[in-house]
Parts: sequence; structure tokens; C-alpha cells
Amino acid sequence: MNKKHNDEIENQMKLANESLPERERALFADERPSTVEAFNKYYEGFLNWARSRSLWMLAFGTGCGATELRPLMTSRYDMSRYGIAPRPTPRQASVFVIGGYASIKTIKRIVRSYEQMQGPKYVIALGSCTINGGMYFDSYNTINRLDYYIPVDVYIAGCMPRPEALIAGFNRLKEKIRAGECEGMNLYVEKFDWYKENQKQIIKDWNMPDYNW
Amino acid sequence: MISLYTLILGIALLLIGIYAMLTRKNLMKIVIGFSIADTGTHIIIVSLGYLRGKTAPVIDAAVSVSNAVREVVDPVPSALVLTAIVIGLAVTAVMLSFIVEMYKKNKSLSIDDYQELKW
Amino acid sequence: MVSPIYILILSLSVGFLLSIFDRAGRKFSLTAFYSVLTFNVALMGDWLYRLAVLHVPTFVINTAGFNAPVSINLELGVAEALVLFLANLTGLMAAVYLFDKFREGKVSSLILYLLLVMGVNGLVMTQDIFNMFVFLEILSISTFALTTLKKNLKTLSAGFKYMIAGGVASTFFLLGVVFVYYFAGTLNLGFMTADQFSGIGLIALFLLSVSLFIELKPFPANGWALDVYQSVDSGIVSVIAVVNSAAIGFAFYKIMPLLPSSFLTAFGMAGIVTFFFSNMMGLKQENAKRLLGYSSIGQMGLLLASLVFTIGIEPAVRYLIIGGLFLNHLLSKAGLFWIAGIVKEEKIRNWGVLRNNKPLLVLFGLFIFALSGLPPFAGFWAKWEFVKVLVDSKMFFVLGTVLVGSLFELIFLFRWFTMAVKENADELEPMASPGFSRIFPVSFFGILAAVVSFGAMRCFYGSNWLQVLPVIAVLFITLIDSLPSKVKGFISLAAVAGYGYYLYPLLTGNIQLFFGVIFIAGSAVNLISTLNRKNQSKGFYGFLLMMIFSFGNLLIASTYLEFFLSWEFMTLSSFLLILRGQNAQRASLMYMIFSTAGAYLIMVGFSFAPALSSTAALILSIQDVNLPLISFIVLAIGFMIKSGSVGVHIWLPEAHAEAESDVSPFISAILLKAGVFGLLLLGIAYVSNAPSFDVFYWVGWIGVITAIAGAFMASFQEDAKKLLAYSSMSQVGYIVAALAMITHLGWVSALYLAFNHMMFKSALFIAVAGIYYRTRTRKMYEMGGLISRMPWTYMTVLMSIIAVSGVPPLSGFGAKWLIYTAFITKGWYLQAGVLFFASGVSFLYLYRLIHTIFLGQLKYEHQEIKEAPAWFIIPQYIFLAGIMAISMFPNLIIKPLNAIAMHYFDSSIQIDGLTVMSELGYWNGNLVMYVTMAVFAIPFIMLLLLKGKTQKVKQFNIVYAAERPESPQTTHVAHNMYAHLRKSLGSLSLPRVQEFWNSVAEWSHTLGAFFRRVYTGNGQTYLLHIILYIVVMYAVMGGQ
Amino acid sequence: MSIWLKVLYAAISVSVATVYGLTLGGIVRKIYARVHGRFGPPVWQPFLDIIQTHSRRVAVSHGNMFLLGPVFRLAGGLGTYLFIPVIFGSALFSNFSMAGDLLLVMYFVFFGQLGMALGAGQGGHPYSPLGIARGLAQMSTFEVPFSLAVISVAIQYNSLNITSIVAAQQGSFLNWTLFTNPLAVVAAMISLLGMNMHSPFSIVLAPQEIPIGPPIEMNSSFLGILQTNRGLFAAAKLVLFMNLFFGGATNLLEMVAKTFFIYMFSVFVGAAYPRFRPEQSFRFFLKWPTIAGILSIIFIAYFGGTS
Amino acid sequence: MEQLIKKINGMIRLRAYKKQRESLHFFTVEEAQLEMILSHLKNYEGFTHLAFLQAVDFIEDGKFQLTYMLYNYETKMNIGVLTLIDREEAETASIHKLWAHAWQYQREIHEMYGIDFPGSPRVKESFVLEGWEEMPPMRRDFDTKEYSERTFYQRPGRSTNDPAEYMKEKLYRNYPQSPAIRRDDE
Repeated sequence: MNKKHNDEIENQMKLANESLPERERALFADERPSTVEAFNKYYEGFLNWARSRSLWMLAFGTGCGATELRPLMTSRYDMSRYGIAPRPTPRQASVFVIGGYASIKTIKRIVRSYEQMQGPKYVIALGSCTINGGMYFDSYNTINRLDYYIPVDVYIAGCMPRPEALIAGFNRLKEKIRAGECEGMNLYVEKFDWYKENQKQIIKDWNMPDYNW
Repeated sequence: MISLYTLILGIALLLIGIYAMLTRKNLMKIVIGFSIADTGTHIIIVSLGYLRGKTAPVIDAAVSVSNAVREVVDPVPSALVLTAIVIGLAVTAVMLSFIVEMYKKNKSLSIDDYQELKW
Repeated sequence: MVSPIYILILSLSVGFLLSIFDRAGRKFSLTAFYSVLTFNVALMGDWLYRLAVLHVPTFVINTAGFNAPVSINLELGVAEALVLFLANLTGLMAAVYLFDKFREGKVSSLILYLLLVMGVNGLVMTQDIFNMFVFLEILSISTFALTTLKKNLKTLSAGFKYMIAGGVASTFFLLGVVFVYYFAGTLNLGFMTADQFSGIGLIALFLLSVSLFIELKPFPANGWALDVYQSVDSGIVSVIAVVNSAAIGFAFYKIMPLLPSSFLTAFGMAGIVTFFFSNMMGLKQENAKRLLGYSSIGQMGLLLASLVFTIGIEPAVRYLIIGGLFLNHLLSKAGLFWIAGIVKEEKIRNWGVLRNNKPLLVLFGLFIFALSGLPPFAGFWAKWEFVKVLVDSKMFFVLGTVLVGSLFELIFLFRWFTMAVKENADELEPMASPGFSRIFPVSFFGILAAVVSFGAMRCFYGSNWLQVLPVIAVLFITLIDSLPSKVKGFISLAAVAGYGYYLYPLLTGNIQLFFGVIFIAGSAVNLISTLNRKNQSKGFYGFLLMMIFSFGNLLIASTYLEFFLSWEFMTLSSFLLILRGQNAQRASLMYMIFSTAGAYLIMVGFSFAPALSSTAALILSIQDVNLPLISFIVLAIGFMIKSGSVGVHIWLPEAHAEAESDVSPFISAILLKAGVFGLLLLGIAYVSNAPSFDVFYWVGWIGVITAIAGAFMASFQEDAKKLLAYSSMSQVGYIVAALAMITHLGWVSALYLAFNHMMFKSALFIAVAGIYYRTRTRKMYEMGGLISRMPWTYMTVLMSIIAVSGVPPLSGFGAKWLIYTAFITKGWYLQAGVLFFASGVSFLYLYRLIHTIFLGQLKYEHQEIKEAPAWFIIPQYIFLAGIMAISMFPNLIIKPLNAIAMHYFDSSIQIDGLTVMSELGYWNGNLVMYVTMAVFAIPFIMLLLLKGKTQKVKQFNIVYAAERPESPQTTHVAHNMYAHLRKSLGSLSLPRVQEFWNSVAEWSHTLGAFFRRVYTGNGQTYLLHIILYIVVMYAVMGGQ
Repeated sequence: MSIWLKVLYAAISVSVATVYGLTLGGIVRKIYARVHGRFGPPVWQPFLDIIQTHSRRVAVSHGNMFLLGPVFRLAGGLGTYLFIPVIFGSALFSNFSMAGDLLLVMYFVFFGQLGMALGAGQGGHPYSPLGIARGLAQMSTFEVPFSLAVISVAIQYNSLNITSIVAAQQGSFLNWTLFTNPLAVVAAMISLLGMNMHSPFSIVLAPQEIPIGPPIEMNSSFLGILQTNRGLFAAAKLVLFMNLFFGGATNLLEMVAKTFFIYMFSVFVGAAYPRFRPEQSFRFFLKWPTIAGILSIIFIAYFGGTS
Repeated sequence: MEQLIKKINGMIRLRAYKKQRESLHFFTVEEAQLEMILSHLKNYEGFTHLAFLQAVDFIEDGKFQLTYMLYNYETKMNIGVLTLIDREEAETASIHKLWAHAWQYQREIHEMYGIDFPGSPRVKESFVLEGWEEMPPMRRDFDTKEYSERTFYQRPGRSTNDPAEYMKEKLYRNYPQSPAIRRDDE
């Protein structure tokens, strides 16, 4: 009796993954993400300090702004002195830098990659395009506001922002992390249905599970 | 002691017969070659047993039982040759009957037409 | 006591009366006909009994009341009686076989048949050479006429060619008779002596003997005979091939005492040449009866050669060789010709139809095995003794030719057999069920062959029933073959256990006990996996038991012959087991060819060995034997073939892969160890009596190269079983290399590795068998992700590959530690370097095995797959327990192995508590295990504490460059996994050896095809061959 | 000596080695940065990275083998280190070297690699086996010169016991294998480049073509454990090389100094050379270093060497 | 080159031949003759390479203009073969049999302009838009701004300058009459 009840609850927790063909549903996890609360204040403070000193950035140049990330790595700007390092896989990265305009095709990949990052995870949105569409405000396939699709921690305005602006943005992010304000990971989970609705509204061929673990 | 001429004749016939068997394509001629060779063999046999100036080993009015040993040639080859002739005849007969059958089946007397079995 | 002359009289008189009987009805004539034939057999049987058992003196019949030489006399001794008994028996059986033909055909064929029989009897018994000619002609003419029993163009033309050849030969024979008479003055063999023919008189003997010899169809003057064999009715052919040849051969045997030794040598050589070439040409032959013709001619050549080359040896042995070969030829060839007549398919490729008739297939196999000289049939014993004779008389060229010729014969016979068992015959018309009159003679001869072989065995072994046990096992299982497979499995398991129990007290040496554990205990555990069989598995357990018992018998074999007998039983049974695999036709044939080649070498090697002085088991008594160098070399090669060393390994992967999946563990884990056992035997002999040339140095190198080559090739396999097979090859290479060191540590490591290999390779093969059972594929790239579906199997494979790779703490490391220490101590540094490389490469194939099957992406079709059945899991975990035990407590095995090796060398290791110390280093397996457990536990706990909220995800939840995977197939990295390695070092993995052997095969077939072009099919060409043959023989003999 | 004391010593030894190894990693990053003309991350950045990876609140696991992969890896590192006597004559740093000799150490290296390969394999990502295939193939080739060097050393000192190999090198620095058997050291040092997977042999971890190779799916604490192992394992390898070829160490300072310079060798080569393709690196290892190894064996075994 | 043009002109009546530069020529052909001309150019004149295929929407005329750009490796000549097809029933013959890679261009054109190429492989599959459901976006009657406002969430407070007006004021002050885009065959 009790077991049955548990099963029911568990089933409610599952994602429908309706857009996947029948035989592929077994190949994707269908669990719903859940929020993970922070530890107690002091321990979390220590961890946040470490997190802020070791920002691993997902090397995924989604738009033209990715060009501005390259100088950041060079000896002139040298992001490594802030503990920022590029990581080639979202599994290991903690910061997602959206490099400017995001087309519908790209936003699908952005969502996948963002969901595959292990929290706590942070998003820096680069350039005007991510804020309000920028010069692509009337394009038929470029989104206008990134924060309707994934939670954004820091916006860096400009078209394009210079590397200095990027460093400033990263510093801002660090401050926010240390202040414990970067809970985008939990925010995404809490407003999961809303985000999904927004995403699905523009991504028409949703051939992936509802949450990409 | 033995009759050299007949021996040479026999060997010659034998060789002629074998030559005929080896070179003639016609089945009949091959059988004829065989017969010649057979005959050559018989002559060789007889000539080996032949002693000059003696008579055939047949005990009749001419040769009495008592002096047969002195007067007749070695009787054994002659006896052998009789058997051999019979046997040769039989073989020839079987060969000819084969040829008849073969001709009935294949309408050919050339030995070259009977070589589908090989390798 | 009925005089044998009645055979002639009765045959002749009844023959003439038959046409009269026939008037009264075919029933009467047939009754008379068969009664005469039966009477002949009975009479000869009676005489044989009297002469052989009651030792009645040779019976002489003087015709016409005179004594020889005046009259013609007939003699009947043991030899004559034996030949005639068998000839008459075959004649009777052939007549039974021809019953339908005789009932419907003309009465003349009955008459001719009786005449033929009479000719045969007369030819054998007569002592008068002209009489011999007469009987020969009677025989020939009746045979000529009988060839057209089935009258068509082929038989007619073949018969005509036969007549030309026979006619010319008999012409020369007649000439010879007369010349002999001319020189000897008598026609009676009993009154001739060899010294009557000197100088030109030799021509007489030459003509006499060479024409008889031509009647025995020597190469190349034998085209006519082949045509006859191919075309004429099987019943008659069996008579021509067996009865006629026997009689003519016996006639030749009778005149042999007259011939000078130069003649005899030439005839013997001609016989060998015939044997060699006809078998080589047989390779290319596709027509069943013509193939049998080639084989017959070859066998006659061998028989003649054995007649010649055994002159002057002990009569008992001589009779054994000649009698064995003759009996073997007679029984199996007659049987095979009859089966060929029943099957009616001309192409051997179409003989799959034989599968409709299982008993006939069994008989067919029986005859093929007999003909190939496999035990327990008569040919085996004859061949063994013949080889010994040839070795003793230092006729190495003859020996080589005989063995190569035999191998050729075996190749085409077994190819035929595998075709009959495996070749697709679905499109062919199924074979009609043969009548009783046809099946009876075949069965009778089959049973007779079995009885004779059993008799031979008894005469060799008396009451040593253990050696016969493999055969008994087959017979027993055949009796209960209708039981369900599981019952038979349990019975077999019990049988193996009982055998082990019985064997245990006989294993007096430690080394025997050690291999006993590998062979018997290993087999018993492996046997559990066969219990999963669902279908009837007819015959399977019989062959399996045969193999297992042969393994055990190897251990206790106390003479070379016993060892070799068990070895051949093992080969035969494993061949039959491999052949059961679905596509195993090619693989099993290759296995058989290589094994037999190896067996021949072993046979030769043992023939060179001096006699044993002790009656203890060979493995124990061999140390007192001073083997000559040639024995070492030949035996080493022979055993290395069995253990799959590089160069002769190509049978190994095929056989392992194509055998049924529960047979493969036996082959890999246990059969290969038989080769190791053989090498160890050799090593023991080497320790006490080392030859001047360091054979084992090179064996060591071969082992090392085998290890690296096997590892490389395993890395590039796509087939799981082939991968494991090459891995076995590599591992056995290690063992061989370690054995070859001939040091204490080397042997300890070799035996350790052998034991270890037995366990992990059994476990791996059984695991793969379980996987195959579920997935129905062996291609690794078609699997993947099975860890979630088959976790138990995964565990086995994981543990086993750790044990293979030599990673501590499992037992594999012990082997590595021992072997490298041994190598460095021995001073084989570069070899050790190569082995290090091999061990590095082994990681490649091991990872490939486990990754492509268990890790990565699960395929759609395997989503619902189940764990392997328990019958597969149980033995795996028994082996796993063994691995864990000796990993945890290496002393369990090191100590006994130390004791074994100490028997031959001074110990080079000390065991201090749980630490094993060598000259160079030390190793404490127990402590390593504990440390490993501890260091494993620390990060594990650390991970559990720190890992946060962990979500278990599924196979497609991967980072795929921000995409989602398309399908499991395209996401799984498996096919050509080491492409980069292939790119850089792939030339090392090219199948060069395979190519070499392919070209050897190609060349022998091409040569066969080239030589058989002499048989143009033209009667005149055949005649020319005969004439030229006579000329050449004259030149050869005259020259001497 | 009581077993618990032994365990305590081992724990201290491991901690020192880990810290040392990680610091070494930080120093190397700093050096690289300076070569590039950058400021570079702080020396303690590896520690921060480890804390950061462990601080992830969530993780993704592909199954039990995936979970155990990093455990195997760190266990391999720990075990390898624990079977090496670190400091000659020191009870504190002798570890569990009584369990086995040099061969044990050589083979225990594979323990972690095999486990990691299995764990990564269960990740299901195609790049993992790709990287592992490259790594294993490269390993099998660089093991050849290394094993030849080890054989050469074993012949030279007639022992496989690391402690006695070190003992034989004591006295003067001229007793070091580096000077008594230079060819073996050449072979071994080149294979060290492969072991460390610095360029020119870094294709296994190729960060761009196949994103960081085998551990692509590793995340959070799994990655953290791998990073810990990276420090420890580097230290273990260096200590082994130091013991075999550079006279070992009699105190901690000497150990640090020697291993630092051994490490610098591969760092400098790595900083200076571009990368080999896999097949090039396989062929390379089987060519010059192997020849050097064979020559060293010939030199030692057949010409007596110098010792 | 002139000879070639003459030759082709002899085969069919060329409309609106234009020589852009020495190595780049354009001419317009009837839709029905397009395939024939293209295969002639490919097989006999050495224009073996299809550089690209693109479309222009002339909404005023109710036509789509397709440009097949061919290249001759030997003479290093470019020829643009233009053709006009009806905008309402936008459909023309597929040339994937002439150049296998043309299917990809045709698929893109189908997605962007809604021009159908019957028989072209996978032509109906989405190319870059991944599940587009509206009017093909490159058609000039598709109101992209309206679509964007309808679909994407606008962030309030954004001020926009009309690019045309803004540019006119800033840059084109000297050119009050910006040149209209004209087709060559007009």
C-alpha cells in the first residue's frame, strides 16, 4: 500500500518527455530536477569563496561575442590569474558565458548545455543581444531576452563589450557568488515549468527530453 | 639354340602391334594392333621353346612315347601358347563387343571421342 | 576339412550351371549364387581359424595327382587364408550390395561375378606363374565385362581403356612368365630361387614384376583405373579396388622373394611416389568416386611400399603393418565406395544430403577416420609401427613423403567429411532411403572395422581399459543418446567425477596431479556450462567425455604409444566438437590439418626416442630417457602446433571462434594446455639429458613472439571469441616462453600461468558464451552497454581481465612477477622486454573486450535482454572463486608449484610467511591485497561523503557537443577501435602467416592440378604412360 | 612496528605527497604562464579547483562503474605511491614497500588506469573510449622503453628491490644511475614524457579535438577525486624515477629538489614542442627510446657496465 | 566567352545577357530550358562545378529569380544562369541529378523561400530553422518584426531607430535618392 503510494508520487515527479519517440524514452533519464539547498552559512561561505576563485567557463561560443573571450585568455588580459579557466565540457564547467545573440537553433543547445552543467552554475550574458535583442531585435530567429529561457546572473552590455568589460563582469559575478546571490540553479528548478514553456514556445522540434541531465 | 629369327619376328610383331595401338585413332585398328602384339607374344613364347630340328610335342604316330623327350621341342611353351591364344581371343572378343556397344552409343570409332572422363 | 580347391570348382561349376538354374527362375540362380559366395567365406573362415589358431601346417593342393613342379599346385597358408577370407567376404558383401542389380540384370553378370571370385581365389592360392597368368586373365576378363553392369558411354569408354591397359600389362606378364620359364626351367614359384636370374635373366623378372605392378596402378600409369573408379557401379568398383587389388597385390607379394633388392627398392619408391602424388592430386578432386579412386591408388602404393620397406624386420611387426594397412584399406574403401553408390551425388560438395541419414553419416565418418589412420582403427597402429620402422632403417625421405602424402589424404578426406556434415544441402534433392541390401554391407563393414580396431587395441593393451575409455564413453553416450540433454550432462558430470576419483591414486607425481587438476577439475567445472543446452545435442557429450578422458589418459600414459594414442583421441574428439559449430566447416578442417601435422611430428619424434626402461607414467619416466636432438626439435614443433605458437597458430582463432560457444572454453582453457603438457614433458627430458643444440632457446623466442603477435592480433578483432582466442594464443606464448627457460623460476611461473589461464580463460569464454546465448551475436560492435543487463557476467569479465592483465592485486600479477623475475634471472633480457610490450598490448584488447560489450551504449534490441542463464553463471563464479583464492593466498599455488619444480631444479625462491622472495625481489600477495582494499576504501568513502546529490542518469544523457546522440549504434565506439594503432603499427598485425599457409595450400592444389593433367582421358595416352613407365622403371632398375 | 603506526606513517606520507604533487602542478601552471608572458594563476589554484569541484551540490552518475572509476583511479595512485619507499632510510616514508618490489609498482600503475578506463567507458560518451584507446595504445608503447630501462637497472643492481637499488646509488652522485647507466635514463626519461602526457604526447587528453578525453563525463566530486590523484600520482611517478635513476633521497628536501627537477624536464620539453599525432607518437616510442633501452641492456649485460 | 554566349544564343534565345567582368557573366533563360542549358554547360562546355544556387524574391513581379552559379576550372570562368519562376506556384525542376550536392541548396531554398524542387532528396526536411511553422522567412511578404514581437518577449524600455531613416540622416545625406535595386532583364 505504502509502496504503491510512493510509486505514484514518484511517477508524478517524472517528466513526460512526450516529444521523444517511444523507444528513445528509455534512453533518457526522466527525473525532474529538484532544488538543492545551500549548507549552513559559514560552510557555504567558504565554498562560495572557493567557487568564486575557481570559475570554470564553458568554452561554447554561442555568438559573435565569443571572439571577445579569446583575448581574455591571452597574455594581455590573462583571465587565469582570476582563477578562470576554460573547460571543454559542461559537466565540469560552472560558468556559462553566452556570447551574444542567440538564435533559436542555438538556444536549444544553450538549454541543453546549461542543464548539463552541475550546479551551482552561473550564467554571464554578453552583449546587448542577450538583453533585449540588440540589433537583432526584429529578427525572426533570434531571441530578445535570454532570461526568459535560462536564469542569468550577470549581464554585460555593449555591442560588443571589450575584454575589460568582461573582466568587470566576472568580478561582479564573483562578488555575487561570495554574497551567496547566485542561486540560478535553484531558480531554474523552481520556475522549471515556466522556463520550459518559454523554451518550447520557440523551439518547435523539441527532440530531446524535457530536462537534459 | 632357340630360333633367333622367330624371336626377332615375334618382337617385331609385338612392337608393331604396340605402335599401332599408340598411334591409330580408330578403335578397330587399336584392337587389331592389340591382336598383332598378342600374336607377337605368342611367337616369342613358341620360339623360346623351339629347338632346331625337333618336332612338335605331339605324341602320335611320328613320335613315340619312349623317345619323345629326345625328339620333341619343349612342350611347355607350346602348351602355354595354346592357353594364351585362347585367352587373347577372349580378350579380343570382349574388346570388340565393347566397340560395338560404344559405337551404338556414340556413333564414333575414334578414341579421341571417348575421353570425357579425365583428371 | 574341406579342401579349398572346392572354391574354384564350385565357383566354376555353379557359374556354368547358373544359366540353367536361371531357367527355373531367378530365385534359384540367386540362391545358388549367394550360397557359393557364402560357402567361400565360410570355408576360408574355417581355414583361417585352423591355420592361425590351431596352427595347422600350410595346406598344399596338388592338382592332377602329381606333385609340383610337374603339376600345378595351390598353397593355402595363413596369409593366403587371411587375404582370401577378407576378399571373399568383401566379394560376398559386394554381391549383397548388388542384390538389386543382380535380381533385375542378366544372369551373365552372376556368372561373371563368380568367375571373378574364382579368379581371385586362384590367383592368391596358385604357386604356378602361368597359372597365375590364367587366373589373372580370368579375373580381368570377368572384370572387364562386369564394368558394363551399368551400361552407358562412360562405363564403356572407361572399360575399354581398362581393357587396353590390362591387355598390354598381361601381355607383358605373359612375356615375363615365358622368360622366367626360360631361365628357371620351371613355372612353379616354390622351385625358383633368386640366383637363377642373374644378368639378362633379370629382364624376365623385370617383365614379370613390372606388369603385375602396373596392374596395381602406379602413378602415373594409372589413368585407366581412375576412369573405371569414377564411372563404374559402386559395387563392382569396390570389388575392383579392394578384392582385385588385394589378389594382384598378393601375387606381387609372392614373387617378391625372387626380386633383387634394387628392384624392390625401386618398386617401393614407386609405391611411395604413387601414394604421394595420388593424394596430392586428390586435393583437387571434386568427384566423390574419383576421389576415392585416388585414395585407393594411394593406399595401394603405400601398401606396396610397406611390403617392400618392411622386409627383414620382425615378422609380427611386419604383419601388423601390412595387415593393418590392408585391413584398413579394405574395410573403409569398400564401405566408402558403397556409401558413394548410395548417395548418388557425384560432387563431394553435394554430400550434405547424407545428413538425412544419420546412421549412414556415422558410418561415413567411421570409414573416413579409419582411412585417415586415426585411432582406434587399424591404420593407426600400422602407421605408428611403419613410421618406427622407417625411422629405424633411416629412410627419412620415404618417411617424409609418406607423412606429407598422408596429410594430403587426410585433408581431402576430412574436407569431404566436413562438407557432408556442414555444407548447405537445402537445394538438393533429399537422399532416398536405401534398401536393406545396400545398407547391410556398409553397416557390416562399419561394425567389422570397429571390432577389428577394438581387437587391435586389445592385442596391444590387454586389460588396460583406461586407454579404451574414450571410445567406451562415446559408445555409452550413443546408447543413451535419446535422453534429454540435461540428463546426459549430469551423467557426464558424474562420469568425469568418477574418472577423476579413479585417476587420482594413479597420479603419483605432483606434476601429474597439477595437470590433473587443470584437465579434469577444469573440465568438470566447464562441463556445468554445457548443462544449459536445450536441444538434444546428439553425440555432443560422447565426444566431450572422449576428450576429457583423453586428457586424463595423457597424464598416466606410460609408453610413447599410449601417449600418442590419447593425443590422437584428443585431436579427433576435439575436431568433432569443433565441427559441431554452426559455421565451423573451415575452422575444424584447419584444426584437423594442423593437429594431424603436429601429431605426425610427434609420432616421428617418439619414433626417434630410445625405448623406455620404466613402466611409470611417461611424464615421470621421461627424465631417464636420452632423447636425440632430432626428437627434441620435431616434438617441440609438434607440441607447439597444439599450443598455437606463432607460425602454426592459424587454426587457433578459427577453431575457438567457430566452435559452439560452450565448447570454446574447453579448447582454449584445457586443450591448449595439452600442448603445454607436451612441452613440459620435453622440458623434463631436456633437464636431465640436454642435447648439444639449445632447442629451448629458440622455443623461448617463439613463445615470446607468439605472445606479442597474439596480443597484437587480438587487439584488432571484432569478434569477441576471436579476440579471446588470440588472447589465449598470446597467453600460451607466455607459458611456452617461461617453460623454455628450463629454470626453476621459469617453470614455476609457467605452471602458475597455466593454472591461472585455465581459470580466467574458462571464465571469460563461458561469459562470452552466456552473452552469445542472449544476444546471438559475437560481433562486439553489435553489443554495448550490457553492464546494466548482465551485471553478473560483467563482474566475471572484469575480474578475469584484471587477472589476465596482471594488474595487482589479482593472481595475474603473480604470474607477471614470476615471469619477469625468471627472465631477468635467466638472462633473457630482450625477451623480457618483448613480453613487457605484449603485456602492454594486452591492455588494449582487454579493454576493448569489456568496453565494447559491457560499457558504452546499450542497443535498442538489447534493452530487454536478460542475465545469462545460471548454468553459465555458476562455473564462472567457481573459477572466480579460484582466482580470488590464489590472489589472496598465493602460497596456495606457489608452494605446490615450487615443490614440482624443485623436483627438477634447485629452488630459486624462498617463501617466508606470506612473502615470496626471489634472487631479485619479493612479493607479498596477501599484503598487496590488504593494501589495495584499504586504498580502495579510502577514496570510496571520500566520494560517498563529498559527492553531493547524485542523479543516476541513462545512456543518452551525455554531453554530446550540445547535441543529443542520434542512435546507440552511432554513439558506441567499438568498430575498428584501435584504428590509430593499426595506422602506425598495423603492418605487424597483417595476417602474413595466414597468407603463407594460404599460399602453401594454393601451391599444393596447383601442383595437384598440374600433375593430374597427365590423365588426359585418352586411352592411348594411358597406354603410352604404361609403356613409358615400363621403360623408365627398366632404366631405373637397370641402372642399379 | 605496529601496524597502526605504519598506517599513520603512510597517511602522513600520502598527505605530504599529495600536497607536494598539487603544488607542483600549480607551479607548473605558473611557469607555463610566465613562458607565455602571463601572470598566471596562483600556485594554490589546484587546491581551489579541488575544493570547487567537490563543492558542487549535484552530480551525475552513469552507473556503478562510473562511480567507481575515479575511486579506482585514486586507489591506483595511492597504491602506487604506497608501494614505493620514498625516502631512503626513513621509516616514516618507507610506506608499504615490503609488499612488493619494482614490478609491483609498475603493474599497480595500471590498476587506476584500468579502473578509470572502465568508469569512463560506462559514461557512454564516444570520446571517452576514443581517448582511452589512444591512451592505452600510447601506454603500451611508452612502456617498452621504460621496461627496457627497468630491466637494465635490474641487471645493473641485480635487484628489483627499490630500496636496494637506491642503496646501491648512495655515496657519491657519480653512483647515480644517471651516470652509471645513462642510456637507460634516456629511455626512461623519454617515456616519462609519455607517462606525464605532456606534449608532444598529450594527444590522449587533447583538449580541443576530443574534449579532455576519457574523463569527459566526469563531474563534481568524481572530477575532484581525479584531480587529487593527479597530484598524488605525479608525485609517485617522480619519486619512482628519482629512486631508480637519480640516487633516491635521504631526506624530504632532497626528494623535493630532485623530483622538482625531474618534473621540470618534462615541463620544459612540453612547453617547447608541439604535439604528435597518435600514430607518430607510437612510432616514436618504439624507435629512439627503445633503441636506447636495448643499447643500455646490451651495454650493461654484455659489457659489464660500470657498477 | 563571347563565342560561347553566341552559341548558346543560337540554341535558345537568351534574355538579358550581362557581362559583370571578364570572368563573370550572367544570362537569363526560360525556366523550361534551364535544365537543358545547365547540362549542356556541364557536359560540353566544362562548367563542371556548381558554386551555389540561390534565390531572390521579386515580390513586385510575382517572381522568384534563381541563380545557378557555375564555374569552369580550366578557363576559370563563372557563369550565372538565371531563371524566373512563378511566385505563386513556386516550383521548378531539381538539378540534383546534375550536381549531387545541389540537394542541399535546394533544401535551403525550400526552407527559406518555399520553392519546391520535386524529386530532390530530403527537400522537405528543415535545414537551419528546425521546426519552422510559419511562412518561409525570406519571402518578402513575411513580416519579421511582427513575428519577433509576437514570439519573443520584448524587454520594455528599448528605443529603436528605423535603420533606413537613421542611416539616411547619418550617412546618405548626400544621396537623397538611394538607387533602387533593379533586375537586369528589365
